Amino acid sequence: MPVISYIQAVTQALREEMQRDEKVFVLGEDVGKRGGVFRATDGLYDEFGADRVLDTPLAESAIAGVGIGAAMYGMRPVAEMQFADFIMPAVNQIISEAAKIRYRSNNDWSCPITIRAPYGGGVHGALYHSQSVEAVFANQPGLKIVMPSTPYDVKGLLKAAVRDPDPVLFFEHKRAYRLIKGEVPEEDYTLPIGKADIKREGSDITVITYGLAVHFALQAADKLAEEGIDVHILDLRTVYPLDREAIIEAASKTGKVLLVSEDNKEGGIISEVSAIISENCLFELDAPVQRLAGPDVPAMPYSPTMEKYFMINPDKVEKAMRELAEF
Amino acid sequence: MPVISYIQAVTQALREEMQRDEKVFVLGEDVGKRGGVFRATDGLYDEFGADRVLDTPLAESAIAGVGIGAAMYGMRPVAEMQFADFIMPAVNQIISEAAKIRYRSNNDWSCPITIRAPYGGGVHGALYHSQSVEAVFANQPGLKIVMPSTPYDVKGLLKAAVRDPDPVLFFEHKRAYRLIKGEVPEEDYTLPIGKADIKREGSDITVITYGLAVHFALQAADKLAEEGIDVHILDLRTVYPLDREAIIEAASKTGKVLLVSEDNKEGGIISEVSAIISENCLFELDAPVQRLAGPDVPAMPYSPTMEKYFMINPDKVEKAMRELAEF
Amino acid sequence: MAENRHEKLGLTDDQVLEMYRIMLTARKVDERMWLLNRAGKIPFVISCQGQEAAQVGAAFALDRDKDYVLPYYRDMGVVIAFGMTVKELMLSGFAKAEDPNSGSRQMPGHFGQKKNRIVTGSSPVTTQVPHAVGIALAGKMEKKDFVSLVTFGEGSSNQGDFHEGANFAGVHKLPVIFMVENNKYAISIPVERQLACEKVSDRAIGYGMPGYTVDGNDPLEVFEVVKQAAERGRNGEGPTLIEAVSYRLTAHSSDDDDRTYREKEEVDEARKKDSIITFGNYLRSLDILTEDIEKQMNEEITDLVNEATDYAENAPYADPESALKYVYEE
Amino acid sequence: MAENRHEKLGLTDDQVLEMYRIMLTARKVDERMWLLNRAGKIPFVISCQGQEAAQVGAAFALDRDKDYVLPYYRDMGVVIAFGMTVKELMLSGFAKAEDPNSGSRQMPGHFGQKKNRIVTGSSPVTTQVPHAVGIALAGKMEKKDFVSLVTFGEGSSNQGDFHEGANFAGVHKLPVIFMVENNKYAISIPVERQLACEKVSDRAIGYGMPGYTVDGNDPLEVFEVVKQAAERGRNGEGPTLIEAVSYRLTAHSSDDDDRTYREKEEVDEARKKDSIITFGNYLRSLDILTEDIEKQMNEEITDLVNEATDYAENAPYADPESALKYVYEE
Ligand SMILES: Cc1ncc(C[n+]2csc(CCOP(=O)(O)OP(=O)(O)O)c2C)c(N)n1
Ligand SMILES: Cc1ncc(C[n+]2csc(CCOP(=O)(O)OP(=O)(O)O)c2C)c(N)n1
Ligand SMILES: [Mg+2]
Ligand SMILES: [Mg+2]
Repeated sequence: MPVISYIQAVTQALREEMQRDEKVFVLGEDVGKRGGVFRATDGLYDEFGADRVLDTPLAESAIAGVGIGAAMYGMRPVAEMQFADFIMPAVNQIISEAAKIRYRSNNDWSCPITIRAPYGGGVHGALYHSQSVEAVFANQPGLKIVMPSTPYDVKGLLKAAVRDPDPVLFFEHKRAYRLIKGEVPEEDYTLPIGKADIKREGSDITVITYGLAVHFALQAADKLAEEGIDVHILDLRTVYPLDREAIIEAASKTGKVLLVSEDNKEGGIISEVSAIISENCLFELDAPVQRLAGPDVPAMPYSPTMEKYFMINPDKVEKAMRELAEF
Repeated sequence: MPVISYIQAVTQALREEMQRDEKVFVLGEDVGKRGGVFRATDGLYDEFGADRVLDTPLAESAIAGVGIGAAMYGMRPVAEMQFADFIMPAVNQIISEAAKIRYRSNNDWSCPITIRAPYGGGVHGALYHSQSVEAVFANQPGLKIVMPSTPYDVKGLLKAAVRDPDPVLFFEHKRAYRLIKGEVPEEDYTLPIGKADIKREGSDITVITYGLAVHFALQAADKLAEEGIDVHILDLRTVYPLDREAIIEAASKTGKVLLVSEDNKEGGIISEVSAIISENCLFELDAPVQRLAGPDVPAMPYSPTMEKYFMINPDKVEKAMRELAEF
Repeated sequence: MAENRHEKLGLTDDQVLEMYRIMLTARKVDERMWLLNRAGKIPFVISCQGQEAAQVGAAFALDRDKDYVLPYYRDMGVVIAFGMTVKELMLSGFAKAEDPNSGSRQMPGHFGQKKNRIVTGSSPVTTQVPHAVGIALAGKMEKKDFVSLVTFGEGSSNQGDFHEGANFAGVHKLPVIFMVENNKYAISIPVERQLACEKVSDRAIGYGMPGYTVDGNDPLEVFEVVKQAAERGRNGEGPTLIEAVSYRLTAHSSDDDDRTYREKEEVDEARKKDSIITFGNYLRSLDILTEDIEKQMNEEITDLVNEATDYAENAPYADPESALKYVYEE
Repeated sequence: MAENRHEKLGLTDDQVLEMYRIMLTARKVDERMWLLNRAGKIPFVISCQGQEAAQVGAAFALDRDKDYVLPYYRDMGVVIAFGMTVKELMLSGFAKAEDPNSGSRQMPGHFGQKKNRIVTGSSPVTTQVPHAVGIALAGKMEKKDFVSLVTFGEGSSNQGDFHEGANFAGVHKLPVIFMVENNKYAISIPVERQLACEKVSDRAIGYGMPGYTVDGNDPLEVFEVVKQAAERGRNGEGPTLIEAVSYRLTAHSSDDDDRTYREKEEVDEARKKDSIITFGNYLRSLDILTEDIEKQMNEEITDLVNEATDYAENAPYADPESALKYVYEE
């Protein structure tokens, strides 16, 4: 199988879906000639033309709202928010509209839009080019939120998002774009939205996480393996709605659970994961459910010292794992 | 002490703060001559004039954004969102701006704005006049979110919000406006933002909740008391950032915890409460931490049958309490 | 006898009579809703009264078998013209399961009916504006020749979504008709404290599109300008902004009391220009609306409203658990 | 010899020389930042190059001891004129603790300095527009006579916050100057695919305010129109929309490669109108910028930039744990 980068998986998925279905089109800021500021839509403008790789005015609420209108008509728009931080002007369109269109019309209308955005830190992006924004949306029934960790998952899940009959927010970790590479089959495939994935089987402690942190956890697990600590790693992949069964199973398996997220701690995705475990696995637990996350400050600063302080990394994950294993 | 309604407590707090400090002013849609669509600003226009009770154009992002500008200058704006559901166009101003102004300027600038909005259901408000929106904001360091349950708390906390040096979202339950009455002292007082409040001392089970549901819990507790079940009720009052100590103490006290919220279940405030308990009180727990909340559908429908099905009420709370007590 | 203006616009006598019938139907349904509300039978009403001429004039200027409408909550005239029945409107008013707009999930006035290309709407104002642009964009991509009409109040034209949607349509030359129904109030706020421009149509130039302000009490004036806009759209000449000026004859909604912020005299004055009267007089003076026709029309509409009321009142509510359905595709 | 235009505007020779000095300082700081970036010493640069004339012309038209500015990321000319030092700018570029804008929490270009009434800004574009309106509102409430100047790019004028803020200022007649720095591109998108209007100032009428489009390469033209706008504001006549047209001479930022979307010829053509050249020539032709003065000025600025670079490079980073400070008042 060819090895490609995380961002190449994005581009491949888009290209193949556009080839497969004429109703699929891309819209956003600088996605056309420029191929996107991260080059996620590189080459698509040349292949599909300005109409299907649509440069929009600088207005996120319109990017979402126009996409929603097209989706209601029956198209399969893939809207790009240039940075996840800049999705905020589109929150009304996403929460009040996309999420509620099927429900409010009693299934008469639907809104099969995909909204992609690069999120996450560790790239000197400072407060407004580093944020994790999933928690803002992870309480809005009608939405699905996908946050893949590997090129394989990116491609399979982005294709699934484009084909999904309902709105999907698809958050891509921008530091993973070129850092993370992996095998991806040449044949067409999709992966199920809503299903978590075991990234490592283990029996001593369970780590549940998503996004770039999956790789930190895998690295840390390799180190701990040398010491005989066997780590089970569940990659949530879809962070809303959560895969309750998989969470319960993974937590019950070892009875010691560490939840890891790059986002701020209070009110994040892993709070809900903890609540699910607490509701369902109390008597399987051998230790308190631990959370490792960013501190509760607005976002990570620009200066390298403070950015590093904020960001989780393999060392921090390893430390938290070891503490839990020793509990 | 005089007995006043929940909404009268809002109006009194605003009036007294405007009398106390010339820098306090109110802005929003229909807040002036009309006195607000719920009449929360009733009489203020006559007393303070059009400049300090400012009718704005119909544009929530501007209401928040103009208020933020005035707050940065040094005023104490109290912005009204006509319904909490309509705060969504202002999310960018609230999350990207208000929440981050002190932090991003390294304490050079600050943003002492209060944003009030009526939330909650049970008033035939349908999908867009019934929502609980706190979870959208309850992961944004820099913000404080207050959701009081009684006229006494409303008045003391709204005054505290107006005087707070940082941005406060103040959500008022619209069904409580005229339904809930209570004693309120005539003297000036404030209550501490960030502190939960024990609304009932008890020893068998602990209920942690906020807003209108506090009253449902109190009613249910009275019934259960007849059967000898003694319920401890903690009213969060501030739902972000949470009062961790009070939560840990209340949970540890009985070892059996029921969390109640009117909002959808997945990703709500009570998920974080559960995570805090799980992290800190595992070995004090005698039963899984239970959550009673709205179903995970976009919001409550208009039809009375479906609205009732969605809304929590004293019966549902009582049932959940009894089950927990019998666990 | 008045000058015959509709012939020049290509409208037959039957067509203008049909316009009047729909205007009157909307009015009568609306009036009935208020009665039912005051009698405690339906929880909420939001009115079309005063705006029927603009709504029906605009709808008739479109191809009602092809074009898309994105109405706002007052647009009963638009949706009736596009095929929604009185019974369906009443089912929505009574919040009954059969309501085709939302299965009684939304308040009345939140229209949506796919088979008639009435696009589902919500309560937060102006969100439908970019949707209309997206539908027009889809049509252009698919080389269809329909246009989309989106309506909203003058107050709502201050929302960012209006600006962003209008500019998007302007840049991409999309066949969208933006129609502002300027009824002079946004709840309690008169237009001069809502907008700093003289006419809402002054905003058109900022989006590179033509803008027109017309008499919203005159369905023929509205018809004419919307017809031209639809032609421009179909010819690939892009969007148009139209402001139809009339007056909100009722309180904002059944929850409002407009006596707290406006004078009765002002309302009385506006009532004189009520299109139901003025357009009725136009048709009468041309002997198109004869006494017989009028009597029969009134009876027919009243019967329709009565039947619809009875039906809807007796129709079942949705099952409580059906609240769980259709969050996602099932 | 050119006609003396600045005298008529009430500007002395010293003042125009000072304008030029600030323009040149901004340019030289900016150029240094690029060198440092290419040398791997600072992670990010976003440029003022091509817009210095508009920035400094506007700042000089204000009362720099009283008025408020809400600059956007390219406005180095504005903030230097308002009192930010070259050293402070370099500290920000190097992300060092002493950066007065943000204590190195934000990228360079995210200006803010309370003592100089430079209001803190963020990355999401156009959010500062309603803030400027709020500051003007506060001034009006407190019966102060300052004005606020807010700047943003032409692309950013498509955000809803521009529309909502402008209308709010129009309705309440607030002393705000909205200045669009139209540099013809928003990253890769040329203005004609960004805006459907011919001039951004065409949008003014929609908010009931005057709108002007001026040559953004000419600091005197910008000075004149901003001066008038400030007077209007102080006289209670409300806001003004000004569009200053120039060209973005660099790539969007150090992360961009503009060769992928625009022709070198176009950039070269624009360079001929570069205000550093054209305004320099104006001053030279009037013998205001003599050879001696120019030499001395160049040396002074170069020294300043060198010192600032050295200082900033050697200054300490913020303590890691200081990331926890100032979420709320402490
Ligand atoms: C985003 C948003 N904010 C506030 C409201 C509450 N609201 C409903 S209608 C209305 C006034 C609308 O005025 P206008 O646009 O002129 O329409 P009209 O009702 O006059 O037809 C307001 C403020 C809302 N529905 N949505
Ligand atoms: C809300 C938001 N969306 C997207 C971006 C990413 N972005 C940064 S600058 C820019 C282009 C701005 O163009 P313009 O307003 O013309 O200003 P210029 O950079 O040309 O001076 C974009 C899209 C952003 N900062 N904020
Ligand atoms: Mg109106
Ligand atoms: Mg630009």
